[in-house]
Amino acid sequence: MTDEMMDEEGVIKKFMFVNRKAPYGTIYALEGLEVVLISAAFEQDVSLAFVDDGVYELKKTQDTKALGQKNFSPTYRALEGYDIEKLYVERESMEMRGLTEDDLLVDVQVVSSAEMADLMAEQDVVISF
Amino acid sequence: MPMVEVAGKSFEVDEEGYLTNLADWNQDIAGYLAQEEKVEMTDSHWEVVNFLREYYEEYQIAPAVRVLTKAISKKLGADKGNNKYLYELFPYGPAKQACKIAGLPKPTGCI
Amino acid sequence: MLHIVNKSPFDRNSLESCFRMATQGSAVLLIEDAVYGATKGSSVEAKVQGAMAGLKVYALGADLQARGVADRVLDGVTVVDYGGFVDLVAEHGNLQSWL
Amino acid sequence: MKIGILVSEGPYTHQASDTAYNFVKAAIEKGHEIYRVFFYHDGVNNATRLTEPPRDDRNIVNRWSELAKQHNLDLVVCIAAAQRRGIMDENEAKRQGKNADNLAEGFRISGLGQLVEAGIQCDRLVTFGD
Repeated sequence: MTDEMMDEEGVIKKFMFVNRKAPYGTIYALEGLEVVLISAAFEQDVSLAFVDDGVYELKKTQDTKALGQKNFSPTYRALEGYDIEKLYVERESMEMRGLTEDDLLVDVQVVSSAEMADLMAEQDVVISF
Repeated sequence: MPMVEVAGKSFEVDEEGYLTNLADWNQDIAGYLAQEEKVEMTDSHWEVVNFLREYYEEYQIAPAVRVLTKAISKKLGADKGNNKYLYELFPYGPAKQACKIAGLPKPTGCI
Repeated sequence: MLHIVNKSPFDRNSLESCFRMATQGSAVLLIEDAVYGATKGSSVEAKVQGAMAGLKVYALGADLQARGVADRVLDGVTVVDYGGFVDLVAEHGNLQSWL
Repeated sequence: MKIGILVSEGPYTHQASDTAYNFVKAAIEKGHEIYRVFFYHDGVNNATRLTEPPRDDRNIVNRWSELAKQHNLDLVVCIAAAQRRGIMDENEAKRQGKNADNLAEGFRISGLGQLVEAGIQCDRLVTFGD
């Protein structure tokens, strides 16, 4: 949290953050989420894609106590308050991992690979973690 | 790192006076941190500090100011969920001062 | 759209995911370890050949040469240098790196 | 064309920093403007001046510093990622009560907003990582 806000008046671009890494094993999911939170201050058209191991970021009942790492999964539930409401999960990635929508800790839109491809293609900026 | 003793309990703060170990926090320590910031704690201050702690507890982050005002507005009313009100309570900014008093992690200055 | 892949297809699923989520007519540039995917006679050859029906595939020459595989590039794959990489970025409206 | 660069892996372990460097050089040669190079994740390790590779190897850090000097590049290191990994400029070291700093010449430390801003300002944002 900072006291300063920065706006780029007038410019609204479509930003997509593509999450492809599982949490805890590497830092990408956590530091990726930090970028997403900061991006909210710029009032852009932000969407999040969860594909491949990225869908594991949204798995319910994460408990990191024995790991000695911070459990940052509750932060995904804060995204709504940051007006980041476009969360897309690729169905194929989810099913490949034996997960269903009920396993996820936030409301998402489950889309096919083809739909995800179209969503990605229509972005101005795609940043991948 | 400097050690401070408040009400018989000693705890560590960093160079800028932020609580080092978030689990140490209690009301007495909050009172001390507020004093260091020259903030006189009233019920209105406590309301914001407690709100921040609840927010952190639930989401594991300190909210951006914009998000904080919106969330406070929703919970405590629009007369409190605005920058003017929060800056009156915490003249050097709710992010810096209220978070510090609430014992939340030091903002990394990310923007 | 330009998709950039930098992982060996024998190690990670980046290339596979890229193929799954690239729209018809997109360009795919293989760099770093991903250039192994552009070589003849491998177990992914058929998959890459199949993808080339709908996608334009490029590979970075410097990475092919460094790895000793510049002489076995799949037919249909266009080899580019760093300048060509820059041109591809400029020609396509947006891009995604499959890290 | 205005191009922004994101480097998200450390030097030497991964090729990402090399590819990014070669790309930036080629883009400048072609007359494009490199608006900013942003270093994130382990990419912040591109900015430590304590790097000392063997003499017969490239010095990735110095290479960035020199390119920045030649072409007035804006090399930005994410402060949060840098703090985690022990990359500090003089001010930050003072603020954090550390007795050393290690930011190489030509780099500056700033916030993540600089990455988002590069995304907004640039025609293209190219990511190099692992």
